[in-house]
Amino acid sequence: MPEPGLYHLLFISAALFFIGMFGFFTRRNLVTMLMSIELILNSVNINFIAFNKYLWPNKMDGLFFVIFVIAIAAAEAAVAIAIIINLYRSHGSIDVEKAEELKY
Amino acid sequence: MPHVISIALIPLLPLVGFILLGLFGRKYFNKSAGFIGTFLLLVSTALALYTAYQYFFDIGKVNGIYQKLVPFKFTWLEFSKGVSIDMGIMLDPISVMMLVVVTIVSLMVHIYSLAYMKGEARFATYYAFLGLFTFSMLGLVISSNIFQMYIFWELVGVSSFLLIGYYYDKPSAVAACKKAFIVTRFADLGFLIGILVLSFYAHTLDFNTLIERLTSPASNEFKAAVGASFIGITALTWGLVLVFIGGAGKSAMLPLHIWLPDAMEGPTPVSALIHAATMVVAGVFLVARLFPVFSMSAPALYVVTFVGVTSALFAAIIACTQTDIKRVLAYSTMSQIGFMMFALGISGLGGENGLGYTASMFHLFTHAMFKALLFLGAGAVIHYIHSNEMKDMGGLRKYLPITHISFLIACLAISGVPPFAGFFSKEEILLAAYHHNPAVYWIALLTSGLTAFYMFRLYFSIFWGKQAHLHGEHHGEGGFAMMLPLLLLAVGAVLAGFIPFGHFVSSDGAALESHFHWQFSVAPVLIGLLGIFVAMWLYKKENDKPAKMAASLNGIYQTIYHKFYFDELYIFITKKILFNLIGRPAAWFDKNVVDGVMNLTGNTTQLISEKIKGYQSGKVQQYALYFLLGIIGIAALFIYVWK
Amino acid sequence: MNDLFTLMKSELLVTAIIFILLFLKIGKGIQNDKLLTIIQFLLLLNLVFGFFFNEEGSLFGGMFYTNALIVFQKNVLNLGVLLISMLFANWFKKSEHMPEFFMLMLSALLGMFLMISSGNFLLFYLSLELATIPVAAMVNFDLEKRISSEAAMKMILSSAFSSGILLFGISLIYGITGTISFTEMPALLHQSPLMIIVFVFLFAAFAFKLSIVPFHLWTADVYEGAPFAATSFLSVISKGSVAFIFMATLYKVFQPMLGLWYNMMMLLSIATMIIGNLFALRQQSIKRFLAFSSIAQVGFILVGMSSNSTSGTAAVVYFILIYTFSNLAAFGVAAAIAYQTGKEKIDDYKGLYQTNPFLSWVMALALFSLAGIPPTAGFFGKLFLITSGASKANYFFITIAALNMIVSLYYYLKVVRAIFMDKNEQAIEKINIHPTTKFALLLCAAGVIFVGIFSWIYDYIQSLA
Amino acid sequence: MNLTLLILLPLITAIAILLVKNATQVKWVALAGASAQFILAIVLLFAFNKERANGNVSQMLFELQYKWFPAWNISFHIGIDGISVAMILLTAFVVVAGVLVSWNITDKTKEFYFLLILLSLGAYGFFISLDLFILFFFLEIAVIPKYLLIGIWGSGKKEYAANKLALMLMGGSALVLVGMLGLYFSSSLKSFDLMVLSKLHIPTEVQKICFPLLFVGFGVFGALFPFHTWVPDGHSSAPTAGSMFLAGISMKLGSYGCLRVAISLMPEGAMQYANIIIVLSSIAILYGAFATMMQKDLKYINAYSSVSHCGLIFLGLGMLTKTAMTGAVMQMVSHGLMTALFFAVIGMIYERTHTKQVNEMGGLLKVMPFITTVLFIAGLCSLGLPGLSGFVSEMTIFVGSWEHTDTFHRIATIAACMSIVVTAVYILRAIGQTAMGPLKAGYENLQDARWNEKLAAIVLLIGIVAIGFAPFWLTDLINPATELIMQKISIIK
Repeated sequence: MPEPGLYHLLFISAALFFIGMFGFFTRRNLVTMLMSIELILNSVNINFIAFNKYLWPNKMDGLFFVIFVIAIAAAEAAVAIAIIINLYRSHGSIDVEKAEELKY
Repeated sequence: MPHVISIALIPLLPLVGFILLGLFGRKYFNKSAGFIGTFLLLVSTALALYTAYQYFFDIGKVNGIYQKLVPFKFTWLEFSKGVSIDMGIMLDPISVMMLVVVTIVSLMVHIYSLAYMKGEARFATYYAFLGLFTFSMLGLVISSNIFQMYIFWELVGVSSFLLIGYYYDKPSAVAACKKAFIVTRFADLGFLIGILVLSFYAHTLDFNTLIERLTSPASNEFKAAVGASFIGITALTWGLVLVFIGGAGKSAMLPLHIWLPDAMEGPTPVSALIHAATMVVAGVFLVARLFPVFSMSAPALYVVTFVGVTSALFAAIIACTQTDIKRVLAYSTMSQIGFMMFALGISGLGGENGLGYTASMFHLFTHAMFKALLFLGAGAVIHYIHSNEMKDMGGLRKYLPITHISFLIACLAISGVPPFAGFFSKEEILLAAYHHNPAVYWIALLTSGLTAFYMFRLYFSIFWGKQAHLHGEHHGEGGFAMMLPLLLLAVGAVLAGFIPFGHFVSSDGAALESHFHWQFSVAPVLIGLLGIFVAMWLYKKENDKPAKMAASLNGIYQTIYHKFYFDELYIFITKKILFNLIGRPAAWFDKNVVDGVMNLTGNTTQLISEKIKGYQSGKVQQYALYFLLGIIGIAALFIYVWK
Repeated sequence: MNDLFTLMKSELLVTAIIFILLFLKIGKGIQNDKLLTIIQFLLLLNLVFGFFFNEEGSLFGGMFYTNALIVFQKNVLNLGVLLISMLFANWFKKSEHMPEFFMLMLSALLGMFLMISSGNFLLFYLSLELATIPVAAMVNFDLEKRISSEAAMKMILSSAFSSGILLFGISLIYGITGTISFTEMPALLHQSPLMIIVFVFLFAAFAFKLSIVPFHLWTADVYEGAPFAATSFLSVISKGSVAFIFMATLYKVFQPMLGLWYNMMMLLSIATMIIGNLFALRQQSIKRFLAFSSIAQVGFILVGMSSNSTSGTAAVVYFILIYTFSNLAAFGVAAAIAYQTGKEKIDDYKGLYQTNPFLSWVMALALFSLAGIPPTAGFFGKLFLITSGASKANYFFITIAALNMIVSLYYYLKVVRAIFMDKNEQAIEKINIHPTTKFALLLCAAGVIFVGIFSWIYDYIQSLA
Repeated sequence: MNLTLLILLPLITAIAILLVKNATQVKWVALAGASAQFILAIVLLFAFNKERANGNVSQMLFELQYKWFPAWNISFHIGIDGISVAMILLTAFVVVAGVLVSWNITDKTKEFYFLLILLSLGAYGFFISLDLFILFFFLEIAVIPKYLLIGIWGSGKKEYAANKLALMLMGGSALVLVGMLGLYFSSSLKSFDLMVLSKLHIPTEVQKICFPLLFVGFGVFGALFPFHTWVPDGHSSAPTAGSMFLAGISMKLGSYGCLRVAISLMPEGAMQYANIIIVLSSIAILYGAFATMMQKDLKYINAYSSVSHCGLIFLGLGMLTKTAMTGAVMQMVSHGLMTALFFAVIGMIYERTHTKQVNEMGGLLKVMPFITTVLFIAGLCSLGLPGLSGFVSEMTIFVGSWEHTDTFHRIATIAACMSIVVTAVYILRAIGQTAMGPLKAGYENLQDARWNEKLAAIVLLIGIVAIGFAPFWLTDLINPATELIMQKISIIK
């Protein structure tokens, strides 16, 4: 079977990216939305890795970037979860549609 | 050269009176105001007489020609090179003559008012206004600059406005003064534009220069003025006609006369001063002042003649039907001014042709005397009877002997019965007319007959006819202060005619022999006497002939009685057209359209902001969606559309 | 190594303060108001210190870059934070988690410092996140309020989303150019459709932080829900910092694509001004109102940025300095009123002048400055933005901007009208203002008046730019 | 003579007002400040004439230049020519009168006077500034005080009026802003300095764009038809002093700007658009006059007549002849004084009768002779009676306009002349109904003017009469300036 090339990977990342998008737009559950964002970030990671491997093998920027992205994602998730919990306390639900008082 | 200060003082003293009384009169000398004003005017009258003497017999004449002297002038407001308003003094026969007339009549009125206006709350104000008027009128007659004349012209207008509206709490008086001011103002618009036209071509506003430039056919200015034409009429004619409109307005010529009868709402002495002797002849004076220029344009002169004649006749006819004695006098004034106007209109420049000019000025002079006299007499009557209406009067000759005599003299004078003043002046006018234009002559003849008729109708119905039933207390003829002017003016009315007027005032300054043909003057005199007898037959004894006549020619009588419905016409024009067709739409447009646009923009903004609020839906997912769409949209725009 | 301490002094200082706070917190609890004074004092030191030993230079192989202008920008931010710490004293004293709040705020500030002086996308991304995530926590600080948590949720989610976009863009640009350093990039950029897409991605991320239409939608909700301190931090400090770095990247990194981003700038700034104004027109809540007005203000900042010149840079920095004063003053007044009476509606301000002349005048000054009316500084700020924007002689653009000033004036005057003109029997009672707050308000008022008149301030900035 | 005094004096006064305690002190401080300005203005007049007499023919006298925002090469550049002097005098007169008239303001006295003085500060600054930037700065300074004056102390639908005024004026200044930026970038040496700009020739296409922007922008301030709609509402709902300042001073800012900036910098643009200006202004003259005839409210009457009279100003400017331009400037001064006087009197009447409706008044001459007499004089001045300022300026404009020979200008001129009749109509109607006629019931025991009101009226009257009786001093002041402006235009002609 053929060795997967850059385009395969880019395709996967693009797919992930838009799946994430779709998830973010459609899911009601805040945690799920958070997870879809993680998907987006992961698509980005794949991008970086792929570019790094195929296009600029001698520049490690992509790799480092990925590491940092993962770390940041974790931090972001932590804070986000905390906020969601707080929201659950106040609203008694983590349905995004329950939290629409601020508008117009 | 005459003494400048002494001349300048003639108008300035009344001005002093005005300022003094106007500012402090009410507080400090409400009683003594009359005497202050009268005294000041006495002085300036003396000065005027002195100036006149000096001018006519000493300095005025240079080898047989009366000069136009400008002893003094200074630039008051310069518009551009050469075109500037100068304040100056100009002495020539007519201005000097006017000085005399104005000061004398004004003095008479001042004296008369001492008694007539006694006890008025605003006594001081009254004299202040009189002072203002006298000042403006004197300033007008000695103007050396056409714009200076316009300035005083306006001032005269406003002071007449003030004096007509003296009884400001009488609605009729308020209406009258507004009417007077606005109508004359409208005419002044013509005057103003006329000035603009003339000055534009003459490149000057100074009378002497202007006349000189526009009368010498060689000069470029004249060529330009005659060369340029608008709808087939030369600019010169336009200018003159426009100026004449101004004059017609002040002199209550047809069709701008409507303010004059109403102006009788003012105190009677004021009517005597302003609306009989002085201000209303300003128009005549204006034309006379510019006469050399007028004589360069036949059409302009035709206009003057036509307007003059028609006004004379028209006013005479109306006067026959009026019952308010002051209105009768007002219309007769209008008629007499008509005489002066057409006299100028038919006159030529210089020598024998100039007879009309001289005659007109002469008539102006005599008319001032007897018309003032008539008004003051009427004033005495009104003072006595507390009414203006003929029907309240009758048989007053035994109650008011002096008034009666002087009034009679005045009537005779105005009817042109020799040897009274009116006879001579009117005679000359008719003579000029006869030589120049027969049609005018016949109309004038008829008019003078009518004049005699309505004057004596007035006379008889006041002093003869049925016995007026007198009620309330009656305090004599108003004492010395009122009688003195009557007597003096009566003397004037008798003697003024014997002045060899042509020697002093003539179109070209050279002396003009007034030659007297008794055979010519038969017709006018007869006509006059006829009119008098008719009046006597109708009105001397109380009877019902007049009523019958009026009834017999009802329609015509009504038309005339309603002054040919001129007022109604004007009301129609102002109310219906100006207000409803222009004013109201303008106001509406402003309120709704101009304003509306402004408010509309505001409201639409509000509306839009209301409409688009939905995008701020509060759904975080939608926000993200818009986010993405924004990216895609912008990217698409810049990749495909806006490279 | 001395180098590090001078170049990174602002960052180090802030870090130090954070740690001090941490120790104070861990150690025996000091009661709030004493702690607050300590913090204010530290921040003051920080601010003062910021003006000394400024050097230009870069560290870590160009990852961190600083110069006098950048230091000045950091000082502006420092000033803002100091003012915030004073303006909302009442609230800080009440809340039992005050030190945490400051730790969050300061770490966000640290993030911004790093962001401003970041020399490549990695540091930029990191610092951006560092500048964002704590703020989300700050927004949620009114723990008992429903809207507070909702706002926080919206903020964290949408900012995560936008950082996702940003990262995607960065990854692609890395793919295209093979570098993430600001200095190497310009040489490698060329305008291809892919590049345009990438640029739009990055642009959108910036736009999100700056709340440029159409990426602004989170702004109003978050501002409204957040406590005043957080709101003002968001609207002034974080906006300012992002504006700085945005400008820097545009001018430095994306210089080759000038034609593209000028048009984009113009388009979006017009949209931003209009939309911001239209929404601000109909707001009742003062926070929301200020949120939208600040969006409109960003539109004006873009006008200045679009000039792509040093004068533009100076104008933007100058404007943000002024904007800090005016906006913080407005928020301060609103907060002072809200803390005591809980009233946040514009209609509640009716007749405020009868009871609180001082607050009214400060508010009026602030609003006039925001509206750009002389002699307040806002006038100069706006005028210079527009002037530098006009250098391209793009009359259409400038006219639109100028006309938008009218609309904005309309709604600013709405508040002024409520305060000064409308009669109201149950007007807000006399507000007793915390002395430090009062002092801060006076400071803001002074800034609003004098920063404009004293032209040397602008000249100084110009000399830096 | 240091011109900065003109700015410092109001500034100091304003600050002093803020510092002093009670209302009476505020009033006296304000009055002191205003009269100091007054004296200063008079002194300035004499200093100016002296300088000219000494043969100093440079366009601007007493020039001063301080660096301000050198980065944009803006400088605080001030100086005056005859026109500015005339406007400064006008301002001084109106300010004193305004301060006096509003003597018995009880509500928020301090703020009221503070704003008044601030307004005067803006006006002075505007009239002396020779740099577009500071010109604009002062122009906008003058806006907000008006807004607050109307909104806080006004009457009727004040908030609507205040908003309208502020927004329209800001709109105007927005246009001005764009126009002046256009000028700024038009030349290689980026400069806002009027003197510099007037030296160098601005490209024609730039003029084509910038002239309308600037002229209309300033025109909004000067009530140029159809942008006059803020005038009636603004004037009628403003407090007395407010309307006096509005009509007396701030409308003049507009026309002055049109002359000083638009026309004198961009003669070609002026030529380009002269006919449009003439058409608009002659419409405004007649239309404003006719609209006035329909008004029942005294303040509206005066407001609309202001539209008509300001139309005359623009006509004079649009004619582009020296005489007409001089006339326009004189009209600015005269209308400023006259309308201020009018509003002052209306305010006095309103304060007593509590109505501005003419048909609810009558015979007031009986109970308050002084006030009505002044009303009368103001009216006469407005309808152009000789001996009062109105006549002089109007006539100058007419004569100047008549210097054009073609039919178009002639018709415009005649239309303008007609306005004097219509003016007479509405003025007399108003006065006839208020002052004359039988006294309406309930007004029997109204008081006549108090000392401050008398003083205010007299101050303005002095101005009016001084111009009306001796216009030559004013023309001699203005002519050299207009001469210079016309030179540029005639070169292009």
